[in-house]
Amino acid sequence: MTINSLIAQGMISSLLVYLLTKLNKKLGAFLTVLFSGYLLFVIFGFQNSAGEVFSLIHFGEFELTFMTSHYAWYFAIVLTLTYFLVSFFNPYWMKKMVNPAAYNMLFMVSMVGTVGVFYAKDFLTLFIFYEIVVWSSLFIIPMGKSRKTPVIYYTISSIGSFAMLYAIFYLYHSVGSFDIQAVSEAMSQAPNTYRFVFFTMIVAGLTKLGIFPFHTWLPAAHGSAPHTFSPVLSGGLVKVGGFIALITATVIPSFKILAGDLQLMGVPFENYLIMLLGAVSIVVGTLMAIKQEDAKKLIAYSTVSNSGYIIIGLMLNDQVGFAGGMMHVFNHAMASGAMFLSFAAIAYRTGTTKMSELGGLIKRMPLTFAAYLIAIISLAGIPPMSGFASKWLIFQGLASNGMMFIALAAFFGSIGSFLYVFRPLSAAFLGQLSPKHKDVKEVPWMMQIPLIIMSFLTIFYGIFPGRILAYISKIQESVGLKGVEIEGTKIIAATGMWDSLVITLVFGGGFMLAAILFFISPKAKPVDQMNTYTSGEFIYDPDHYHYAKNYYATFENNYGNKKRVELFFDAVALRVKEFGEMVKTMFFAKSVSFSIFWIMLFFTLVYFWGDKV
Amino acid sequence: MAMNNDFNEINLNDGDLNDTITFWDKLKNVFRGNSLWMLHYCTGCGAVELPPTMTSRFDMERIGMGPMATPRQADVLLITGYLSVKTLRRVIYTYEQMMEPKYVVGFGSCTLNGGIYYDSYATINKLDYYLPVDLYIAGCMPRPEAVMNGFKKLMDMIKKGEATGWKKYQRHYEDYYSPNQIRSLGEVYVKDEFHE
Amino acid sequence: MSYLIGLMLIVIAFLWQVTLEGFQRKVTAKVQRRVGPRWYQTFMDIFKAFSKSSISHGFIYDFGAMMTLGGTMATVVFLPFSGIVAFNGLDNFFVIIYLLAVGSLGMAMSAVGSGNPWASIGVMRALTQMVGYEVPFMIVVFGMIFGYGTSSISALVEVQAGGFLNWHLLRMPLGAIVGFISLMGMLAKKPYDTPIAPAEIASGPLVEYGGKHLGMLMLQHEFAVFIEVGLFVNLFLGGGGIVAYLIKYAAVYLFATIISAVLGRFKIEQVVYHFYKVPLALSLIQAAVVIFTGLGVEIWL
Amino acid sequence: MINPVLLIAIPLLAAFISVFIQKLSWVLLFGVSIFTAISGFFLQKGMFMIGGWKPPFGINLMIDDYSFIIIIVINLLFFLTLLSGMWELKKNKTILMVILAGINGLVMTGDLFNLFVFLEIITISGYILAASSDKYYSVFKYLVLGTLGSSLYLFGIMVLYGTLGTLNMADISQQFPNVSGSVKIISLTFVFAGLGVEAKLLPFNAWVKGIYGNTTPLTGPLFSTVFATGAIAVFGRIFGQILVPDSTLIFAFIALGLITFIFAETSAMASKKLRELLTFSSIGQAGLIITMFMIGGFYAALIQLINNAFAKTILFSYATKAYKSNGDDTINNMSGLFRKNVMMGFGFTVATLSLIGLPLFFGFYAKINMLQSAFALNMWIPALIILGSIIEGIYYIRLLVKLWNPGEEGQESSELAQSQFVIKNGFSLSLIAVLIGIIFVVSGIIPDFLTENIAKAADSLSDAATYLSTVLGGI
Repeated sequence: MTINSLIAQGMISSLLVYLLTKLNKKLGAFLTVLFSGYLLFVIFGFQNSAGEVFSLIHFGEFELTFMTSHYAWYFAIVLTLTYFLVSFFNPYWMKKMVNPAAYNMLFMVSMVGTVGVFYAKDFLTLFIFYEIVVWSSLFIIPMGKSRKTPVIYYTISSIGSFAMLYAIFYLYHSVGSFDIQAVSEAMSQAPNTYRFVFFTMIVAGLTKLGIFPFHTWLPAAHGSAPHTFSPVLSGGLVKVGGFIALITATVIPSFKILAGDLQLMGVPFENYLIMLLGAVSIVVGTLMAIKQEDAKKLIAYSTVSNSGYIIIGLMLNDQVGFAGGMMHVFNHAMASGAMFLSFAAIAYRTGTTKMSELGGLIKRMPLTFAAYLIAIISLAGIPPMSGFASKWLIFQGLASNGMMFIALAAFFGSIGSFLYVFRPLSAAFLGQLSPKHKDVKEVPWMMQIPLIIMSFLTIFYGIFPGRILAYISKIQESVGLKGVEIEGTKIIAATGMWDSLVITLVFGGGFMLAAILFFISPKAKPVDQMNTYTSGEFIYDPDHYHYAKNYYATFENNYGNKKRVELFFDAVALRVKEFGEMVKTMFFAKSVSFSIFWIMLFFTLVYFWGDKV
Repeated sequence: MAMNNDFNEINLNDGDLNDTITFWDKLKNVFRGNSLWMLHYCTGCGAVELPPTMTSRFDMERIGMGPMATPRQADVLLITGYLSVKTLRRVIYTYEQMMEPKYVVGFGSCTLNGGIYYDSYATINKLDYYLPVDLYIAGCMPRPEAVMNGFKKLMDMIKKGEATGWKKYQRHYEDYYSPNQIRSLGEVYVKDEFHE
Repeated sequence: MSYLIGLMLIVIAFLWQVTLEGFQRKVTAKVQRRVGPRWYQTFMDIFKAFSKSSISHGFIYDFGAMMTLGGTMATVVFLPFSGIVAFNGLDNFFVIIYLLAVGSLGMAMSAVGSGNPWASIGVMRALTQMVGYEVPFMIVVFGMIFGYGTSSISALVEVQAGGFLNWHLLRMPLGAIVGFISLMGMLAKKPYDTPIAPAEIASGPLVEYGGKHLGMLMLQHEFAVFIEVGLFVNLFLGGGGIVAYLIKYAAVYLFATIISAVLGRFKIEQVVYHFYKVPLALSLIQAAVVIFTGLGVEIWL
Repeated sequence: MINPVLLIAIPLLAAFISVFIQKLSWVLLFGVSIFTAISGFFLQKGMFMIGGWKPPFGINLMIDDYSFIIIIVINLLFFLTLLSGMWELKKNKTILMVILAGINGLVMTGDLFNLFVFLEIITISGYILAASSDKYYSVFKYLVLGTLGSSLYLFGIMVLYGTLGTLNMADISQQFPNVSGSVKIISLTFVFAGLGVEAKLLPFNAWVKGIYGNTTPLTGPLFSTVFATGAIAVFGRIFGQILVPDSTLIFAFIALGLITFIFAETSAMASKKLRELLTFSSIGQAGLIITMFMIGGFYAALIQLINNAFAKTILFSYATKAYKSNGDDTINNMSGLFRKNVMMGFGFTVATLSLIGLPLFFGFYAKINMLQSAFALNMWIPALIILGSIIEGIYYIRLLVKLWNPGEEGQESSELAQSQFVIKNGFSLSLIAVLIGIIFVVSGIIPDFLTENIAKAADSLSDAATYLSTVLGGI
């Protein structure tokens, strides 16, 4: 199987899925599961392939080609895995979807598109598939809760993608080739061109990752997309931005080309600027996530924050931090995918994702709870889940370079993540079970599969992060960096090491000790959750007795409630519209005399400067 | 309002309630006797005697006692004064939320016989009908010295295994405490959170 | 072998810290002109708690209690204790900080699992406070890690060997001040005892605990104190031999106690505001001094 | 091989006949339209003298690769317009045949005054057709501006005639570089302004809003595709080949084109009615294509011209149909309308995405070509093109999202919130929409099968020498 035929198959089968879904809703949805599994399987076979070239089609005078590489495989496998796991939810949502056939088709198209992005040999192919991913995901979002957010998504996304397009053609104009390899070689002679291209091209990555100040679309779109697509958006498609950043800064080796530039804390100032943006988005994402009432919005803001970690890691371009950033791509895909999926499961059963309307669901949906718990432990970067490995590497990378302001943001985001990940746990799963949800059941077995697999992967790679890091070190070597050092389960950085297996064993031992202590003590008597200390007062209504609204009100008071970036973008949009209205009144007025005036003005101006001809 | 003669009298001290039998029991009682955490249910004027008992003047902590915020953590329920029917319900609820072994100390004459409120329509006279009181501290009000003395006595009782009110409550709940409680409280109709 | 040393460390931590807890209560009492409890009072309290009956509000209530104690005991194993390191080279600062968070998470989960809103409020306050104290502390240590090129705590202890002039307390005085204020926050001592404020929210996360659950949480608290004070002693006072370590430990702990004995309690937003005003600024200054001038690491009077 | 004269003569003849047999006039109209649409493909290339006078003395028709492809496109578009507006023909059949003759002549003619005549024919027919919408004030405005434009154009060629003594395009293009600067400026600006009125360039296009904004299923596609394509093609011919402006003046024209593009796109962004939005989009596209002609990117300009023309056929047909069926075209009231006619929705969506220039559709090929040729000039023009594309994308996506997904903001999208609107008589439109949609997708993946001829046309436009030798070679 080759990449080009895989993509052709994907495009054709997306049409097939559309027709099948028209015939039978469930059948089409099952086909998406089947095909995404097949795609995952085939992509998996490319694990060790690098440098194989496949040609897709001639596009006018250009040729679209694919090339396998280690970094492409890594991203592709993360994405297809996310798509595959999420697709298990599809069959159950067909009844609730407004346009299931289109949903399934676009789901497939965007999945195939991501593979195309990662395996692109040249920038044109990359851009084509990037845009395919954008518009195919774009049309899924309005099937959810909002008709405005896809427009915001498209606006910010197109700012990024068109900036990239501009950079691509600027490169083509100056280098004469779209080929990434050729460009990367040519750039080493032309740091000035590269500096411009770096900033214009990375905007695409930043917008897709949701880095400040382009983060506004992300919570809006992820929070209001259909429940089954939010995990793909957050766990998967955001990583496409990471890939663009990787291409811009690492595959085209910024650390070599810009070595002559001003170096800030060990990296070129260009990279440092992007890292600062990442740091700001960590802080903004964290602060905003803390105060969301809707669980999906909360997870979406946490994505903003975690994208900051990814971009910081990637921009470090060193042995340790880069590996951390790359590994965070996987960790965040699994963690945020699982978080979104568990809330999709809740929404499937209860019909809401508002935390204040939920509560106590652990008794009804224990498996969903377990998946969510494991995901948040990983997202908060607590051992022994896989999230700790990547955060540890990023911290070490920052520490060895002494980037204290970025470290400040990273630490703040890391501790702040305890706050926001805990809130849905507390408000939706723990606490009092609302009488409304007394008869809620665990989700069907097919929806449990992805939750179980994601949890398993999170734990497995938490205990053996070396498995992923070994592959990442291959990637690092292929782009000219020093590979991250691993010894068995020990992960070694210049500034220290840790052993994931030992931590797990010690934690397990501690837990066993505590359990022994627990079980030799007198047995506890189970009581109802309403039987709690209430100063002797009698409580009858679990809904009123559930602490879920304004959870961190006291903390939020410290930083207020102004969405300044959103307001700024709104203001810009308003100005554009006002300008349009002005054009309408000035050039398309009711009276003809206006246009006579303009025509006269045109002639006057031309004749003023006419003598210069 | 139930009068005293409405209550059926039964022998509450039947059987052997002393739990200091084995070595482990004795050891446990040593710990329990040396660390008494107290939940004070301050209904009447008696509460004013507790701050000097806790703080520098008499320093309750030196014998291993301390105030606790919730019944789950506490060992002793200290009832410092008269109980109206409405507060009795709360006291019983609070008592039932405590962890066994748990002890009740009646504080002042109100808990013994109603004190100066003995003929009020709204107060109960004898706490022992409703909760198994291990120790009464008589007086109106008892001085902090008396309080300390009472606690010391309670500790001795615990170490000897004589403070067995909680076992009485378990054993005679059905035939004694529960009927007494219901008789006094009547049936409660629940309207909403704040109205019964 | 490492695991046995770890077990030994847990036992030492238990005996030493619980004893010291008694002394601490005694010292507080002395400051307040009381007699105070006997030194073994805390042992009594803990054993009594385990002897009592208990209630369970469901699976997560029990599981969280086990997780919090287990996580904290696991952290004890990784902390260097007067030169004893159970796992050589693995005593990483970030590992300790984040493994300690397992305990906090377990407690938070268990407490909220009880269904009592006071527990939720207490957890909310505890997490909010955590955002306050962790960041300045981590920034200070970040400076150290950059300065010495290692994040292993025992390595950071070694660089302070050779006399008290090499202690970070004197080499990085601002950092030490921040570290101490953060330590007060970590220990939840007044004025930072907002999360457990017994008179406000009925002891917050602990509101529903009784019997063995309470016993386990008390144990967890003792272990956590052992780690937090131990971190300060290792990072700023240069660790030392067993006797020196224990003396330093006792001094730090009792000093914190004396300060907290005379103070009132902050509101929770004041806690965050307070930590982000002076300590954070000081920690940034300290880190900047270390990173940009090397003062305190390479250059020293 | 078909003589190009027939493309003008037969419609005119048919128009004449139809005056006498009104009942069969629709047969004549469709017959003529089908004939021209098919015969466009078999047109004989080369130069044709009218009346036996050799150029530069007589009038000639010129069929090179450029006018060949424009003829095909225009006649196809005209046929599609008829299909889309076949319920609106009423008494306009004769006029339509005249327009067909005029527009064919406009594209093929090799004489500047002859061009003026054809221009007058179609604008006057346009006034009549536009008046069928009962918006007489707008039509009056069109009349005033159209007349002004024609007269400006006439002034321009008068100056040229006075200077060079000829009106033949080939002859003028040969002699034009040698005339003095001031004559160049005067003649170029007059011709530019005159054609600018028809080509909808910014200061000259005040009429467009009233006319395009109130179109019917017939006039909508007719004006926005057939007229627009013809006018822009003539623009390209004259300023790309015949009267090539000097470096300074060309920047004024390019600036005007780009201003038109950006300004019109922002106006479209501020529009709430579908037809008004499409109107401004058309103006913007005209500005963009003219800019491309001005900077010499003929290939890109032609691709975008064709892309825009076919896309706008569907968009305008749909918009005018929706207005016709419901008496309203406010976008907010149309939410979820595509759910009722998926085929039209498909065509509309594909056309829109192609217009924005998203990959997998033909428009993307146009966009990369535009950027390529813009980058050949400098770095700012591509930046402005991209800026305009972003704005264009935003309002089109907003439109598509609204039309596909019914539902209150903050609620899950559901059929319950669907608009009450319906589309009547939509069968032919569905057919057109699907057909063009499929062509857009296929040519978006494999553009080669369309672009071969376009490339030839662009070559012929930039190759003035061949044009001269073809026309004047006979002397």
